[in-house]
Amino acid sequence: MTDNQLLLALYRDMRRIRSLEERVSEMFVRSETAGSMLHLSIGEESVAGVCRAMEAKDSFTTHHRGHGIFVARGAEPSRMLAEIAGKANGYCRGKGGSMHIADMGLGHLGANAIVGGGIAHAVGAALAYKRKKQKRVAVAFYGDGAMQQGILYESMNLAALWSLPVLFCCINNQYGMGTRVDRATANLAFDERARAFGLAGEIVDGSDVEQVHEAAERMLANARDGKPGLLVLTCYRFYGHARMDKSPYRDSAEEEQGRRRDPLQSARDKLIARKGAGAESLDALDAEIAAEMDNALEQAIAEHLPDIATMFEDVYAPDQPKPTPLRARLSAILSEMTR
Amino acid sequence: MTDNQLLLALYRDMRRIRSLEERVSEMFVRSETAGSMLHLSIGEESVAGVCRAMEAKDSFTTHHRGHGIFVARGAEPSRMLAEIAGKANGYCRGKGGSMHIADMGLGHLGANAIVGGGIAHAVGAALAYKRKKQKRVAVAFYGDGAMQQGILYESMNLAALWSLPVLFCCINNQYGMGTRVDRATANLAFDERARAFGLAGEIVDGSDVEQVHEAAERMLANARDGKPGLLVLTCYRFYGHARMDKSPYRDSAEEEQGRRRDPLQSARDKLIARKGAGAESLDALDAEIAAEMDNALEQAIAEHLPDIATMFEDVYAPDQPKPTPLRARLSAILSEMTR
Amino acid sequence: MSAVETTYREALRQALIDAMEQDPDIVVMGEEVGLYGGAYGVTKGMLEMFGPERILDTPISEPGFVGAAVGAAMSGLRPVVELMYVDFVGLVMDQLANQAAKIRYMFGGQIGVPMVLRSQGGTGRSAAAQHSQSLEAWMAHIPGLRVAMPATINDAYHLLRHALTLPDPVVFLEHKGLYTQKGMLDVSKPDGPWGKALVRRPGNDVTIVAYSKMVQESLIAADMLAAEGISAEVIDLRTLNPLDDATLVQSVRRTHRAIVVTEAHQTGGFSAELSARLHELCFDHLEEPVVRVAGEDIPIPVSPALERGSVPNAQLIAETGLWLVKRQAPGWAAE
Amino acid sequence: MSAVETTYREALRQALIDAMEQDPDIVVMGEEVGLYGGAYGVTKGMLEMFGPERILDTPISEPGFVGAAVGAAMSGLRPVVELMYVDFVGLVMDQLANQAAKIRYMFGGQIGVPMVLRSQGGTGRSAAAQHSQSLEAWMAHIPGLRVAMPATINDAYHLLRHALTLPDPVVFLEHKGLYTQKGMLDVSKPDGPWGKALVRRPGNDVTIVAYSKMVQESLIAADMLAAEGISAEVIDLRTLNPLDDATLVQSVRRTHRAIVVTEAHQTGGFSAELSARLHELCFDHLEEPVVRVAGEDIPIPVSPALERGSVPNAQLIAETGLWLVKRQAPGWAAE
Ligand SMILES: Cc1ncc(C[n+]2csc(CCOP(=O)(O)OP(=O)(O)O)c2C)c(N)n1
Ligand SMILES: Cc1ncc(C[n+]2csc(CCOP(=O)(O)OP(=O)(O)O)c2C)c(N)n1
Ligand SMILES: [Mg+2]
Ligand SMILES: [Mg+2]
Repeated sequence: MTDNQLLLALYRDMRRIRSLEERVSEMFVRSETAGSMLHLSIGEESVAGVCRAMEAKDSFTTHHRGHGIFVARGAEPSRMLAEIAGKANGYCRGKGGSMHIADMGLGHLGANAIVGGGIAHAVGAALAYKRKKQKRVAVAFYGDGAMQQGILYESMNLAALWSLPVLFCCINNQYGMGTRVDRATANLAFDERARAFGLAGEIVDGSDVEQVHEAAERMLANARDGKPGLLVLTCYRFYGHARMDKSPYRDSAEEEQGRRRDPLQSARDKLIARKGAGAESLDALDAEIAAEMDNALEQAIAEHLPDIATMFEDVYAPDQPKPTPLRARLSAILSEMTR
Repeated sequence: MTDNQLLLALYRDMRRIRSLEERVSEMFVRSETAGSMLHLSIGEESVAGVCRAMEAKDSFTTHHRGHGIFVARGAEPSRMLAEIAGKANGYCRGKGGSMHIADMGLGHLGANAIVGGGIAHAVGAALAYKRKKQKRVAVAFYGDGAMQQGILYESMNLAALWSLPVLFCCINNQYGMGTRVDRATANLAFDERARAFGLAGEIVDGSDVEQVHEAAERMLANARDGKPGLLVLTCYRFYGHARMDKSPYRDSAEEEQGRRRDPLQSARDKLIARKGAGAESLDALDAEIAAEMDNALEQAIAEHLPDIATMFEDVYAPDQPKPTPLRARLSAILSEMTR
Repeated sequence: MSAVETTYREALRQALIDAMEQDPDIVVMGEEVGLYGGAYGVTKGMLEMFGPERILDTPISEPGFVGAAVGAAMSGLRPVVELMYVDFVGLVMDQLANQAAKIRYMFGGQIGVPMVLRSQGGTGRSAAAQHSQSLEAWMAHIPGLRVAMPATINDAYHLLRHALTLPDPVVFLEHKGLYTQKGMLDVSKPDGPWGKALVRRPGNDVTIVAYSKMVQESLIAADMLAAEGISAEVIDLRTLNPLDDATLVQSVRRTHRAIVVTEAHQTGGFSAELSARLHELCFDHLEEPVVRVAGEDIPIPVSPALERGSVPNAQLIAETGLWLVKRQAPGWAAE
Repeated sequence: MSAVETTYREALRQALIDAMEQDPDIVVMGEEVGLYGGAYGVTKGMLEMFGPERILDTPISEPGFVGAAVGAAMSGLRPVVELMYVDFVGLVMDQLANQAAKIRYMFGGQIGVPMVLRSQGGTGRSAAAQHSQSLEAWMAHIPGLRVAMPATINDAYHLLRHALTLPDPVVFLEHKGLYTQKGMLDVSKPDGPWGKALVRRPGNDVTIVAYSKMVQESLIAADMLAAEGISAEVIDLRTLNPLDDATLVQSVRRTHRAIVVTEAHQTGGFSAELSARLHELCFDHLEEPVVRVAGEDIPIPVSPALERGSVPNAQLIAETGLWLVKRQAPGWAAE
């Protein structure tokens, strides 16, 4: 693949992410989502650089802002949106929702609503791969806020100590909810933290997807050889923390500047400048993707909600003792009465 | 104070630590301790260098191996031993024991049986001092094993972010139970971890109490000015993890070499070489301390055990609702029966 | 001073402000309590009022900052820590249960840990399995921790004020479904003393015991039951520790029937403690067993109808009451 | 194969060895499980047998390595994690209750987390407040977690073997006071199926329900009661989840009286769940309320006599039984 072909592919990945997130937002406006805890990854599309550098057999865990990562790893948009809407055919049968999307088929070991909660799972997956002599890498995606969770450093130490095929990927979008990263962090050089724990550490410009891809490819190769690392993508969270947050804690000048760090726009500009693609063909691509996502949205909305009885399924494996529904318990107690 | 006077004082502190620990061991052999979870700090006596550099108003938290630190901070040996024996007049009324000795009067905010459990308390104490504009420092003492607990890094980040007067003091005795530090740690340069989190970091030779004292003085002064740091004392755990552990996981050659890193012996040699004290006067000092500790031991053993009813006290403050003893509850239920 | 209408959220906020004005040692700390004003807005505007020395935004380091609060509480401050969701308490149970709760005891009474850990739980926002739980049973099992769960606007204020005078650690659990509810607050008149359960509605045929949001569901259920000619007494527990079983016992010995309602999972929930105590202490006065109406023993699903179905509501409480008192089995009763 | 005499510790060790020989995906991980052989010696010699790829000594990073076990369990391994003391579970409740327990559910049934978390609790070693607790109530409250607490040597082996075949996470809680106890192990003959409570001693006058070490105290109490002419039935719960209330109910409907015994603090403990269920399901068959004999609601003190006094023993169980059945009040009964 030439550089331009790669960049075009990455552009497509990123456009699909943004396009999907716009549909999530629209679905919320149309009151079709399950709840309002919707965290959009607009501005962070260059994670596609990491995702494309991964191999098909690699796996990953994500955080509450993980839609984009999963799209770039091959998610079916309609099933994602269905899950976000709490529908029966969503990735998790309408049980998990936006913050718990997972798909074992695509190596998605799960989004997580606990900040830092999924990081150690990637380490454990890597442990399994190493033990089973599979040449797979597990990638833990998470935000800058999770850089302050202790479990991350326990995980890093374990990964380095055991030479595990894992890549820690921090999406530093400058904010953890309303807290700018420098208000939560004494030393912003996150790469130093990685090195102090015996890992490789690199910080890359998240508005430059090629840079992200290049670093990810290198670090994934190292990880595959048992040299884990931390890759930090510096980017900007374009919108509020969750869909309804209007970010009153930051000013519009900052936002404007932040949104100039647009990985999508910069990829587009480069493609045109490098004659990798014409503006019209990119417009056509965008339109094609928009149609795909519109379609997915309508499909998700048309899907049906889960049957209430399914609520008792999946607590344990199907062949195992199940939870007793409350009404069954009450019946057992109270029907005694009418003796 | 001249260098020699200081070293003599430190020698005395260290001898008192070792002498006390020997009595703990003896008390165990005499079956007079409450349980066998007794962690001796022999080999780590140079913590006295940190303790003596602290001011009277400074406070500290310790870990399960904290006897020595407390002795160097002014503990009454007989009350310590009484607590270790579970006696009524022990520092904690026989409720805490070896792993939970504390004394608010001497600024001892508590030993802790959870590895890493007390570290954040020192950070919180420092927060209180800062807010109350008291020029006090809180010192968190803990072992190399706790360097792998996530809460330490959360605590370091908080301390650095808030510029708190706290000193992290890691006693690296090379072992966490049977695990040598290099089997638990990917990168042994713990000072790098501190710096990566925005703190000062220094590693000093724990067999040289003067070096420990010098570094501690400097780092405590910085901490007092809101520049927290991590001071690592490299030393060797002379004996087993707990009193009964015979350390089958390490060989005697290693132990022999480790025990050559004896801060007490090296202080003694230096004192004699520098004419800070003669061998006889040191012997006399040792004998005086031995007598003090023998005395403390006999006193502790002679003390009485707590009254069983005291068990219901101190769960809550004295003026607050108390727990209902089980027998009182049973009485309330069963005496109804004899209606 | 007389009562004014306000919200649960505002009442909590007012309690914090009034307490902080009186006690300079109170500091508020937690994620987003300052600039953001609290994830649920309870601390809105307080950073401006009290400054960053007393309203501390923390990094996302729950064990670290709860641990720091413990140390601060031992050193002259009275921290109010906000844990954004009670679901995160799994990260801090060591600091809560092994440290805060036991320090006074382990240290032989030398010192206490006067801190308040505020958090919120419950369903109602399709926030899924890790943001919708009711985990009070964990804390209520640990000696040394007081646990308060206000159901009313007036209690939100007064229980929090009282918690902020106590010498021991208090876990103060709000409900995400109550913040916007309106009601009367009289800052000069608590609903009742700390540690006392209150009869929120008197009745004779059955006692319904609840706390937090389930008090409201129980009151609606009592209305429904009244329409069926059943007089239900509704008792609000208010605090789980101290636990006022005397008030419950008094009621149940009179009504001879009881339902205990919690949003938390039934198995191993605090409803079991209440049921056990009532049976132990009212056995000879009971016509029928005390019945628990509680959350299903399943993680909370995200899809709204499933989420709603996983926890009790007024209808279910009323149906249970009707069955218990009048032996009218509901439609879902198994033959 | 016939029964051989061994210890609880050895039975557990044998179970791990036998399971690992059959299932190459089992790995053991935790602090000191390898070179040291386990803090209580359960994994002694296993590093030599299975090598460092399957017996993993971990750093002191409980959340990290329990989290890693969760991920490994999702990726083809079957980890057995040793948490040295159940008292440390406060560090890992997020990984246990929010992650391991809920992953199958949140992900719509796509995958399970077949891991076993082994730990040990209880008093008896003057190990003080942070090393002597019985915290099973926390785990038993969480849907998705199976909880086993073996009382006998044979169960130590067979319940662990069974746990190591299950598709869902199991919390397997041993008792530090049982490790050196001797008894018979028959590797070819489980005491009974997983999830089934067992009558350890049949009787007619009162049912004593217990698990873990309290089964033994209950059996001694039953002897004492027999001397007083009271026939006590002792039931061993074995697993708290699944919870076999049917066996308990059957017994209590026959004996008409029950005592539930746990070492854990009484308030909010699992004894409350058992009491609630028995009352709910046996109400009309009970002569007297089900009574809980449980740990005091205080942290565990270090001084040996206080420590012993803080938890139930055979004497107290027997006294309670005597009072309950024969109305003979013990000396400590309040007038
Ligand atoms: C353990 C935990 N603490 C707090 C929260 C609440 N919370 C959700 S997202 C978030 C901010 C996370 O910031 P970051 O990690 O940078 O991710 P981003 O939202 O920027 O993608 C917080 C505090 C949580 N879900 N889990
Ligand atoms: C959270 C926790 N995990 C494990 C233990 C068991 N444990 C007690 S001491 C110890 C080793 C600690 O090593 P280190 O921190 O180096 O202190 P040292 O014993 O060397 O003084 C361990 C694993 C514990 N008490 N707490
Ligand atoms: Mg962020
Ligand atoms: Mg050590």
